[in-house]
Amino acid sequence: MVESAQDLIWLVIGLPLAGAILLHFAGRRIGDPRAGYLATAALGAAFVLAAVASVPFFTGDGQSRLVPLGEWLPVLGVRFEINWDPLAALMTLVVTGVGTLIHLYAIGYMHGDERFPRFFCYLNLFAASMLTLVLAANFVMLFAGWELVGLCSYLLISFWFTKPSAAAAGKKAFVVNRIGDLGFMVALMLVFFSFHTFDFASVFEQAGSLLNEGTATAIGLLMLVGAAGKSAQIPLYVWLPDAMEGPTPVSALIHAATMVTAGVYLVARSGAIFQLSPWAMGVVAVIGAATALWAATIALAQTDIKRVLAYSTISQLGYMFLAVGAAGYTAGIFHLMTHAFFKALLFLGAGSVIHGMTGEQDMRRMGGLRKHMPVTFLTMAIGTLAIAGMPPLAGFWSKDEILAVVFERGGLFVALWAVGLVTAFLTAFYMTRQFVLVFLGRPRWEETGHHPHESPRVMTVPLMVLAALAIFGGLVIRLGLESFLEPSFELVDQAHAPSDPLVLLLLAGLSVGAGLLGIGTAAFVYRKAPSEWEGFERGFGPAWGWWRDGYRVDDIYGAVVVAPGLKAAEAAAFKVDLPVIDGAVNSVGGAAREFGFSFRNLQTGFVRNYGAYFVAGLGALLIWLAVRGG
Amino acid sequence: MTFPQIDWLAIGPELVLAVGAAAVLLLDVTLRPAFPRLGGLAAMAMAAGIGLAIWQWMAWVPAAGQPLPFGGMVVADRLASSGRLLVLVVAALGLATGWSLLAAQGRRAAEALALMLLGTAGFSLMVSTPHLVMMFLGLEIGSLSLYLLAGFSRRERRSDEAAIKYFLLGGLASAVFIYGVSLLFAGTGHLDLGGQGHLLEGTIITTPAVIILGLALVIVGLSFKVSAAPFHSWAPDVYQGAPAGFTGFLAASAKVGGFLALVRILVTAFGPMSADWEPIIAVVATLSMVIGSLGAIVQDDVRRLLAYSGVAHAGFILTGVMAGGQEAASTVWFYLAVYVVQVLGAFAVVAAVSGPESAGSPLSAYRGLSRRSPYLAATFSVLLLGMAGLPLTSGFVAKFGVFQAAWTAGFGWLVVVAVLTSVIALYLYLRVIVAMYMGEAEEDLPLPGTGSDWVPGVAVFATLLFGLLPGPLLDFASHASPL
Amino acid sequence: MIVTAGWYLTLAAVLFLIGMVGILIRRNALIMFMCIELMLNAVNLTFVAAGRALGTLEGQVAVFFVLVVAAAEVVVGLAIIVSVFRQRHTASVDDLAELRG
Amino acid sequence: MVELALFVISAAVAVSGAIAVIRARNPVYAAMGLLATLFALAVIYVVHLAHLVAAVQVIVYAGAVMTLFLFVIMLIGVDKREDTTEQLSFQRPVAIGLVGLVLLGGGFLWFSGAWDWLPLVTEAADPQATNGTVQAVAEPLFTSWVLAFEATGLLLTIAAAGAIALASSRQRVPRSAGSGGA
Amino acid sequence: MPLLTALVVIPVVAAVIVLLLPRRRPELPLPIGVGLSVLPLALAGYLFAAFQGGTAEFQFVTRAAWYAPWGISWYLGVDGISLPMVVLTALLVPLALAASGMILRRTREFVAAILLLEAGLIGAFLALDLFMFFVFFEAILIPMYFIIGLWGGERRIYAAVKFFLYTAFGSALLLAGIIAMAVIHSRETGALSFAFEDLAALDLGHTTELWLFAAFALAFAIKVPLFPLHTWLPDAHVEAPTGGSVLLAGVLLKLGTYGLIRFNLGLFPQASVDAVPVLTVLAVIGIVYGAVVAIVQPDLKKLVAYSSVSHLGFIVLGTFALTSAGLQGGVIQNVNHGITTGALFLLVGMIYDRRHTKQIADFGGLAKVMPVYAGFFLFTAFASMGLPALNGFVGEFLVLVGSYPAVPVGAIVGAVGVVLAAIYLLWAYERVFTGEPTLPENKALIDLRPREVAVLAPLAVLMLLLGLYPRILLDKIEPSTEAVLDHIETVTGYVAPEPSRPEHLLAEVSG
Repeated sequence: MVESAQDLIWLVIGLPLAGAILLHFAGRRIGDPRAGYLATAALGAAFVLAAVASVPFFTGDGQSRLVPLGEWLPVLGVRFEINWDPLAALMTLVVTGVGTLIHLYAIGYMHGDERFPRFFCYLNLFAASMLTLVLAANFVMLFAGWELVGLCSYLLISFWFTKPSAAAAGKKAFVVNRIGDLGFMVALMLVFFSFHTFDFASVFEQAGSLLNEGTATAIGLLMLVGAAGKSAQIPLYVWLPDAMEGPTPVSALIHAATMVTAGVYLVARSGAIFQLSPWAMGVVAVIGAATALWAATIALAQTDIKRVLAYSTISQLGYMFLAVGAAGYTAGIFHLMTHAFFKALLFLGAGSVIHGMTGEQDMRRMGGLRKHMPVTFLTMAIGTLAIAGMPPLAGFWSKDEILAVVFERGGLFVALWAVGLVTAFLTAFYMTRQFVLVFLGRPRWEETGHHPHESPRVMTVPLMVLAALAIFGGLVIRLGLESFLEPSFELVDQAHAPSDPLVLLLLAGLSVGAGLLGIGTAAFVYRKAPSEWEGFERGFGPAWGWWRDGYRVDDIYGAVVVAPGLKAAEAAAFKVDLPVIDGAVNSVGGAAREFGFSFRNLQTGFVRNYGAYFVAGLGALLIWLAVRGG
Repeated sequence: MTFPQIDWLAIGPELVLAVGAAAVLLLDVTLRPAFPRLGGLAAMAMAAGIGLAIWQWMAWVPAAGQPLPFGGMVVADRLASSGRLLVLVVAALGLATGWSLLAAQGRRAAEALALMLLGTAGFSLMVSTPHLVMMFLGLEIGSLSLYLLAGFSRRERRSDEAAIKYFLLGGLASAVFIYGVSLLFAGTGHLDLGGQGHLLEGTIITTPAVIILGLALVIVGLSFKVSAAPFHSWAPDVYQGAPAGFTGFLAASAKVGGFLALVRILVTAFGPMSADWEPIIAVVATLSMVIGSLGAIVQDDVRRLLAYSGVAHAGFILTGVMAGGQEAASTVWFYLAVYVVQVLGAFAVVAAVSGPESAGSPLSAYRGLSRRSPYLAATFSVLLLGMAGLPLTSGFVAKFGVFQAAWTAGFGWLVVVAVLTSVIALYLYLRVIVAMYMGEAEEDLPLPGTGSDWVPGVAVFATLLFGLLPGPLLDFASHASPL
Repeated sequence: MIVTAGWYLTLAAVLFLIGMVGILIRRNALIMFMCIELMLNAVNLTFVAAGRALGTLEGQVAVFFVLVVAAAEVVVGLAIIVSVFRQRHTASVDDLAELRG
Repeated sequence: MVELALFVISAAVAVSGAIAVIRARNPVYAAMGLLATLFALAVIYVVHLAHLVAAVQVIVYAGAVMTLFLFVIMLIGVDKREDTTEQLSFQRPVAIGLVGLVLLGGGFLWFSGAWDWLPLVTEAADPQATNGTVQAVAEPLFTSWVLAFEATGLLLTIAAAGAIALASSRQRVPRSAGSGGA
Repeated sequence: MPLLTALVVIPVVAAVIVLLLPRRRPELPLPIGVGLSVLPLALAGYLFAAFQGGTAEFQFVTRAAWYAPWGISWYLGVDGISLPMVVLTALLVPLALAASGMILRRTREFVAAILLLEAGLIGAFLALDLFMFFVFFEAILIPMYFIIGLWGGERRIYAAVKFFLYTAFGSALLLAGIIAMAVIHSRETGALSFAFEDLAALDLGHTTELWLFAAFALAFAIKVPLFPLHTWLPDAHVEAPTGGSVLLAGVLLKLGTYGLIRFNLGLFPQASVDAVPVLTVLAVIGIVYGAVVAIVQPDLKKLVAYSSVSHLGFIVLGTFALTSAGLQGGVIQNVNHGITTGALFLLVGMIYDRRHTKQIADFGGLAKVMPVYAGFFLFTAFASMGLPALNGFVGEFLVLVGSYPAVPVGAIVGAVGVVLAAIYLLWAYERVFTGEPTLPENKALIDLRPREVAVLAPLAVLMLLLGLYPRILLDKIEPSTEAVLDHIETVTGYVAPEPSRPEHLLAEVSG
């Protein structure tokens, strides 16, 4: 049964894809909510299939398998081929598992939307694309999935396209991702140039022998550019906050749990290349740490419930980059998984709040929702604690693992570890701030006429399942992950946490302490009346404003990149193309006409002039004949 | 005293034309028949001439060394017979084009017909004689008839102007030509070209300066007749001022006569001196192509435009002359055959649009022609595209032949100039097409019409036929070699 | 001093050029026409002189034909000039410049 | 010496006549100048033993052609003195310059190549061979040149027909001020 | 009648039939034209099916002397490079006709012009005699000129004349080059010949070869159009009617790239190698420049036109990388661009038919009123910007990966064009389709009619098919492109640093 499940592994992609196709052509007829159930069922079935197919990896005797599906680009040796190994299996389980839950949730969340079936069509398509990405056995197929998830991200962010901000956000996400993809694409050129193949197996096996350090650095950094785009790292993270324009399940699924982790997956998958270049690894780690801190500070000052989560996601992704940059691939993947659980939970919870508040997203107009939305309150509390790294919740295990691994690397990495620690504090602070502002304190929404209510079962059930995962998932995975992933990382030298239990304990204590400090501070400040915590925020002076505005990076990009770019394009089109290039062409025609007119002027109508031309021609001819020497 | 060999068939076409002319004139004063009969008579004479020319072509197997008929005043080679054929076809189409114009001349129709017939005979002699004085006579017979036809209109003041300009400048050019002949005579002691290099055989001079001078003058004189730049300035004015019904005949016959005579002179007599005349022809060809193309693109009158285009075509044909030898004769003949048919067809359209006796055909009158007369617009377009040398038309084949011959002879640069100027020239043809198809007529005046609407149709048929399947005509042309 | 053919040919050339100048500088059509006659006469002189130098009669025979052509040209040319004059009352070619451009 | 004298005199007359043609204000004077040139050339033809040509020159040219010219001059107004000031800008200097160009080019060619040829031929020529008596000229004219001779018929027919056509064209044109036909 | 001859002749016959339809039945020509144009499509389909992959030989060769003394013959044949173009042409013509319902004046002439254009295009792709090629190459200008000039927009005359003259200028030098080659052939062998294989076998000498290469390349570069010779294209596209634009962008431009591959590479191997720097640099400039200029175009058609400049730059880049992948990418990108840009022009035409404007600023929020239309547009836009699984990716990816070894900087800069494509297409999409429809004219728009969907659907299917299963073409293309490269290698000894031929790379590294 397991064997045949692995043979049928293409169905993991095929099921959601079939769902998408079906919903595309017959969605309207299937209708709301059946379309949602259909999509959920498709992805759920894929989850079951994947689970069955990955049983051997759990038991520890699983062999990685390549399942060829067909030729694609013969001249490059590119096939459609599935690489079924533990890492892929793990990612598949996360994508299908969390995805199924979010699908289910979305049935409730999107209920009543006139394009309900289309939404699920896109969700299914996204799942298929994401699974293509993680199941790819070569870089081109991975790149295809990579681009396709970008497409789905675009479609889903701008799902409510009549809202100009949503449409713009979708475009921004795609374009910024494309900029990253440029790096990825050049990396692929280099890969092919160096290896004459795109297949993971041969590339990674030969990496040590065929790549020199320079090329490895180049490939690594270029891949990092791509990964930074997809995983919203500095400097390409700017699309992710805007992506919150999309429906909340989209934010949860794509912009928290799955798609954005593709960059981490890519770096982890390509560890065999990265490890050839300490330099590239270092850059990955530094970028990760910087992003973690940078985004965390911005998250501090956000007032939009989803934007807090968005910056939090960026920050957590930074953690993962820090981990894989420090060669802690397993730690990175671990955090990827736990983050998927609790961040999906948080997003869905936020969505539940938004749903309950009929669209309100400003935390300053919330407060005291605990009574009205008990399930959401509880699950969000778990999520908040998890992300704050409180033991024994999932976040604690993975974050602790990352910090430990980084610390163990020593040297520069200790500084990065410190950054991580600060970030842990900040994370705890802003998450608690959010939680308190939303659920505790006095309601600040009564004058707006909202009537908060708990969400329907179809939404709360996924919340509860995710909460359970956020509680127990960490420890469970912690126990088996390393050996589970062993076959996938056998080509790379992993960094490990310190073996000294005392050091481990100390590190854990520090990170938990940082978390507790953050929780405590935030709880203390934001339990008070709005005027007081507003005063607290003002106390930071201009810094708070910078954080609130995300360091005005969008404005800076607008002024430094977009505006000059547009100006340059306009100059090219209207100052170069029309007047210069086309002008040159037309002036050739104009010159011909000028000549023509001058001949016309010679044609005076006076016959004696004509005679003169005749004689002139004759004379010139004779002179020429004489000169050339009779 | 040696009597020359009298071979009436050798001058059969001219004889028929002369008899026809005489008959027309005599009948006119005696029986005074209605025009159609006189015209029919002229047409029959031309038809008979065509038949005789074809017969000559078939009968004369080119062979050097045979005594020439009439003491060397005519030559029985296939350049002559195919040249005659061309002259006669031009005449027949010219007659058809001018039919309504002739019919409107009343009593003067007979004179006009006689002028056409005799002029045709003149050009016919011109292309079939190896004797320079005879050539001059033929040239003058033809030219005088053209001067008169240019000024034939009784309504148009500008017709007179055209005639006197043509006459004075033509007289100058004729004088230059015959002066050149006299210098060649002084230099060589011969007046007949004979066969290859014959003219130069008897020469006793060591340096051919006088010959070069004479040759240059002869070339200049003939360049004038074919309206090659810089000796072209008469052409726009004359084409514009002459009665529309005669302009095609006027434009085409002078070109046929001039070019075939030029080819005969250069190829047979002066073949050995090609290094001397090639530069002259090359310069004249370049100037013609450039001036013709550039001058044409700013014209507002279709006839002036066609005149300049004719200048450019003269340049293209001269490019073919550069090939030298047999190749020059056949490519030039083919080009002429293709071009004159198109020119006559085009002027038939002009006559139909502007009125057969009109002087001037402003481009504005062609706006929206596609609606007023789809047939004329379509045929004119095809003919213009043919003149432009676009593929699928005979014009392309002709240009291609000329270019290829010139390149083979080593004048690649001239071919490059030619292809580039032909792009410039393309614009002028497009302008007319734009006016006909894309312009709106200011007022929907009925067309004057000529009743010769079939002429453009025939020209289009020939243009497309020989554009798609030029083989037979090319084969025919390949025989058009001088003795 | 022997008068060689070259002298005559030079004289002919001078006459020819004078005729050419005349065509360019005179605007009376009749006089321009006379200049053409002048040029044809120069041609005749060349034929005769060259014929003598070459010892052939061909030159003289050729002169006949040039003469005939000149005569025919005169008839045609004068007819055209008269025709123009009748309509426009001028024999000046400078007044005939409607066709231009 | 005789030939030299005759040459000098007749050349002087011919050139003077030619200059008169292009300089005279009155067309009649111009015609007289042309007549003088024609006679001077006739003299030279006689010197060349081209008797028939000389005779025809006098009879046809000086007689018939010039009469025709004078006739037309009378017709279109003998009293009209041409204003010889040049109206076309630069026409006159340009004309002279251009003809000078022709002269220069032609002369250069002429002297560069042919100068050594002319005396040579003069020595070799047999005067009797070119004695252009009527009989001598008539023989080639009616044998080897017979076709050209016939062709002149076409030429004259054209001239006649053309003149008639042009003359008749104005008969019904009311604006025509002239009377009668040529 | 031989198959290939029939492919050329049938459209001509169809055009004549259409022209003979009664003038008083203006509704007839279009459906009849569409019906008749299915015949060549069927033949092309048969040709595609019957074409033997795995060989570089010309197939279905038919040859008959046209004028023997000049060595010209009616000489047609098809190989892997021309086959896709023929099929593409035959496919796009019925669609272009079917989308021309708004042509109300002179319908007969329009349909006939399109059919004649088809004959010319197919002929040019099939011709193996350079004279014949030139005839078709040039003859195409005439129907296209009328299509733009008679049924075009405001400045149609300017655009038509510019198009005609500009391209004729290029082909003039091509003609000179062809004649020169034939003459050289006659000097070497004593007889003129215009046959492709005869001329390819000539030993030209380096200087001559460079000159001839330049003449050919200029003609084709104008047609492509390669920067900076592109300015006729936006004008022609903006003014041309929909059907004309479709064929212009879809097929006509490909004559340039096809010519570069077939003739420049085939006839002048050494010069091609020498010209790699020049042409790839121009191609890369064109990629970026065309895309940058496209961003700020206010007119949808102009935007698509400039995007063509960019996309065709990829083809030239791939071609002159002289690697297997690059060349295959170039050939298949010919087809891809024909399909996607053809579809884009169809789409712009459909909205133009409704609103009589193509200005982006006149639209907004169309996705709400025309969801199906918006869907097709977005789909095509993504195909055009090279989204994997759609056709554009296959070509561009092959080109980029293939050209990297030969011209690394070119490939990298060229990849920027992919980013820019996303910008101009998505920004245009945003402005046209998203937001609420504000203008009342836009609110009343009707979504696509079934007939229009039927026109677009085949193209959309092909985008997907070629994106996922490009082998359907690549397998037929590969032997021919390999043969071209082998020819270059045998003649010049030049081998691009070709990753798919690792032995060369290794040899280079070790040597």
